[in-house]
Amino acid sequence: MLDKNGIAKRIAKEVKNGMYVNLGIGIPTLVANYIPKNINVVLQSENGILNMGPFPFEGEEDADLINAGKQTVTLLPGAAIFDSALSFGMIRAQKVDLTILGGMEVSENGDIANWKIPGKLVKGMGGAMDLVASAKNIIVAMQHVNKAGESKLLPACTLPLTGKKCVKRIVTELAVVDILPQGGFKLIERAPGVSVDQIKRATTGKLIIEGEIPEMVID
Amino acid sequence: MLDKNGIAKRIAKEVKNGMYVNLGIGIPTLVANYIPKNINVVLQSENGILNMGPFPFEGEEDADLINAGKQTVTLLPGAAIFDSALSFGMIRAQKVDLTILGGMEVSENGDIANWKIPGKLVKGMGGAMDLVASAKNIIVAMQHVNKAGESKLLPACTLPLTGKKCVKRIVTELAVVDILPQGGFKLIERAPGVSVDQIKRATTGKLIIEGEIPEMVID
Amino acid sequence: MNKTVKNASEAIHDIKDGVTLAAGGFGLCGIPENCISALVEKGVKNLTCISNNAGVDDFGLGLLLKKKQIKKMIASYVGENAEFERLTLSGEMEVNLIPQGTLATRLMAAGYGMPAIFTPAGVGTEVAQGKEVRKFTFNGVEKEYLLEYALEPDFSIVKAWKGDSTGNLIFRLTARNFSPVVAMAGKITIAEVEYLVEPGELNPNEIHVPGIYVHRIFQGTNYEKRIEQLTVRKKT
Amino acid sequence: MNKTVKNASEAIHDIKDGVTLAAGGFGLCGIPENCISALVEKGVKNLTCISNNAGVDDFGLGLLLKKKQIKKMIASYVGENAEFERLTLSGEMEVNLIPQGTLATRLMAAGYGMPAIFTPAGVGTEVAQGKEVRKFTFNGVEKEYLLEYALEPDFSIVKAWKGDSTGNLIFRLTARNFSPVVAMAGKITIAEVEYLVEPGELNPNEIHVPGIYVHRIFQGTNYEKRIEQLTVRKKT
Repeated sequence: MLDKNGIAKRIAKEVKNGMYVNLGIGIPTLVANYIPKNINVVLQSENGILNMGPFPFEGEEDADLINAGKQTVTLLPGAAIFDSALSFGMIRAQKVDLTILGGMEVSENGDIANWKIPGKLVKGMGGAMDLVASAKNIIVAMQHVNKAGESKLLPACTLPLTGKKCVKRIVTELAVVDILPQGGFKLIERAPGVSVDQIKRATTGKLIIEGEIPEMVID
Repeated sequence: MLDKNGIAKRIAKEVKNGMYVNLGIGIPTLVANYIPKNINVVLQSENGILNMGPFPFEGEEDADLINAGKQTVTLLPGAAIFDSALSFGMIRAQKVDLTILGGMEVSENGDIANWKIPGKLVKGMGGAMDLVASAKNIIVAMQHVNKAGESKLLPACTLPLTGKKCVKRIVTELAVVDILPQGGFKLIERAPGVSVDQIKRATTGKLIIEGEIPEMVID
Repeated sequence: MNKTVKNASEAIHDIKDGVTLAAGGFGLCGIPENCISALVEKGVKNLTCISNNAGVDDFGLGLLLKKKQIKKMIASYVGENAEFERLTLSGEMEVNLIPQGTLATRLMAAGYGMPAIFTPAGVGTEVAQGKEVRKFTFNGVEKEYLLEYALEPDFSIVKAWKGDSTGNLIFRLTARNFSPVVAMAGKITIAEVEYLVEPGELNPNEIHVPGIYVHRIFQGTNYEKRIEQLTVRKKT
Repeated sequence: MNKTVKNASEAIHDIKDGVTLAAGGFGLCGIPENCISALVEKGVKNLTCISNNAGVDDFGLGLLLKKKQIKKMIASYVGENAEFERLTLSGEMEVNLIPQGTLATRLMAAGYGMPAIFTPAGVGTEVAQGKEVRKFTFNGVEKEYLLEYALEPDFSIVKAWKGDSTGNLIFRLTARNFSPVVAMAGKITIAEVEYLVEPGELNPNEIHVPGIYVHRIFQGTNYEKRIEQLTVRKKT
């Protein structure tokens, strides 16, 4: 079973040379730490950065330079700053190759819910609806089950949707799962030490298992 | 009767302190020479300039700095450069207070035709359709009659339209004429030495004459 | 074209109860601190505020929330604010949450004279309720888009890094964020700047918002520029 | 992310017969001189060209016209070109004239992921023929708008003043014109620059086109930068 950093490490393997990538808040942010040094990847932050760098050194933070999670960050050489309209323009125009974000629920046809729990205070969707409606390639980083032990990979989402038929792949503490175009969670990899049965039990939606399911190779 | 510079001088009196003004090619360009020095006016050129200045001094021309008529120009202090999309954005958003352009025909309900003569080669409408469709205030600078002696102020345009119901005022070598909201050319001023009868004869569209028509005061 | 006014209170003198007011900024980054303070002091009420966020309890638009000056908030994310939570749950304030890109683009639409735009954000979600859906093929794929209308605030308030007296604005780093589109959307736009300079001092190539969009400008004072999430690395 | 290619001929190697090609520039100002020369040399045919203008007889896109490489021209004003006149009148070339602002905005729409936009330009004229007309209230006035679709060229070619190897572009003065929206619209965008610099040399605040929109970039050579209408004052 993977911890958060393990999930981030596995997702980092999805990031290929030459990609422009948008990382959501939470586990997705950790992915940046595990992108191989030998490939060139540009991070986009939807508040208006391309070539976003790591957190600043202590004392070098700049109130005018934050990421979409409002954290102080830095710029890498080749950085560009732009306004929010252009930022979402390039997202809608599908210039961003890969979006990695968290999820509360994903359905077997690729719907995602991650912004609102009825009865709880709504904080807002931020840029998530724009990202999921636009991205060519969306990977969701999340726990396979919620705190109550219920599967988050469902036949249909029960929470209000963020977007429809958009998720391509899910990476959890237990598995890598793809959403098939015709619907269904196709099991791609098991986390180290996790059995197919464990994954089956944790998945309420239709799980498709074909042949031997390899164990993830991370590191 | 006014010459081209006379028409430009009369139109310059329409330009008020604080206005953003777009000047078309031809007579409208001459208007810039007669704007009173004691008022502040900003000229917009739709290829992407605010605070456009006069032609450069000999030898100081810059191939990267032209106006919408492709003439070399200069910038005044406070100038801003922007792309064509933002330029027409500010035009459509009605941030430009006054547009002055030439015309081939104007109808008594404010339609204008100035881009195409059937049978002749079509050069294109450039920015004229955007300007006339968007501007709050449009003044047309043109000759009252064409070279064949026919009126250019008509009940309806005979040439393909550039825009509908958009012209507010026309200044010709003979007169200043307003387009009434309900339709009709209302005679506002006579050019020096021109009689109301002369203007009547040169106007095919419905000319409305109320009371004494003053002679223009220019200079 | 000198648009300089003395200070924030002069700049906002005609912002009255009940108007729609858009504010630049993302979180607390690049917010018009001086204008917000002046609005708190003036005590205008029943504002409809358009801003990506709603500040924090004791800073940014949170200051207007605390004094119950906001009737309705149009935003994309309002997480960092306990007072906001209280006002919403008690029904004292109306909230309209819209996707961040939709918010930015609807403001941009106003500045670009486009009455409406199409966006895929929110299709198939509750955001789409009551909205017109239309299919288009774009980038080789047919999908559904929502028709969304331009947001045309009565007033816009933004903070820029540098500005000249004709209203040209330049922003610094991610303090740019929503501010250019907010500035371009306002029927009346007020800019406060860290450095107010003379016309000719800004490079015409580097202007982010041309002065034609700005109606009043003033030299701001006492910028706090608070950091919401300080994240740093240790020097090794 | 190094997008540098050696020269124009390498940059345009996959521009094939029949593609749609957008070019930056206004008149002869800011045109991608090197790319145009390489396209003439390569001899690709049946191009659909999107550009505000069509050059002059012996420069700019006029060079492609002269060699009959353009099947269709989408432009707003093509006045300065006798060869263009001949090709149009003889039916050898198709021409689609559209309002300048519509052209700019349709290209922008592609770069902003907007499948269509609304504009008042051309309402009630022959430009509106066959197009959807819709009423909106904007800026307090109800009027009619045309629905116009995004222009999505297969390739875009632009010339910038400065660029870095990641594709960030900065334009100089009115050589900016259509070039940013052309650059943002292309499925493949090629930029030639007067000064190619290393990442980090351009100020991130001053980028006109972020590198994400640019696929190939090269150091241009031998810029002629011809002036179409030299207008000067005498020093007094």
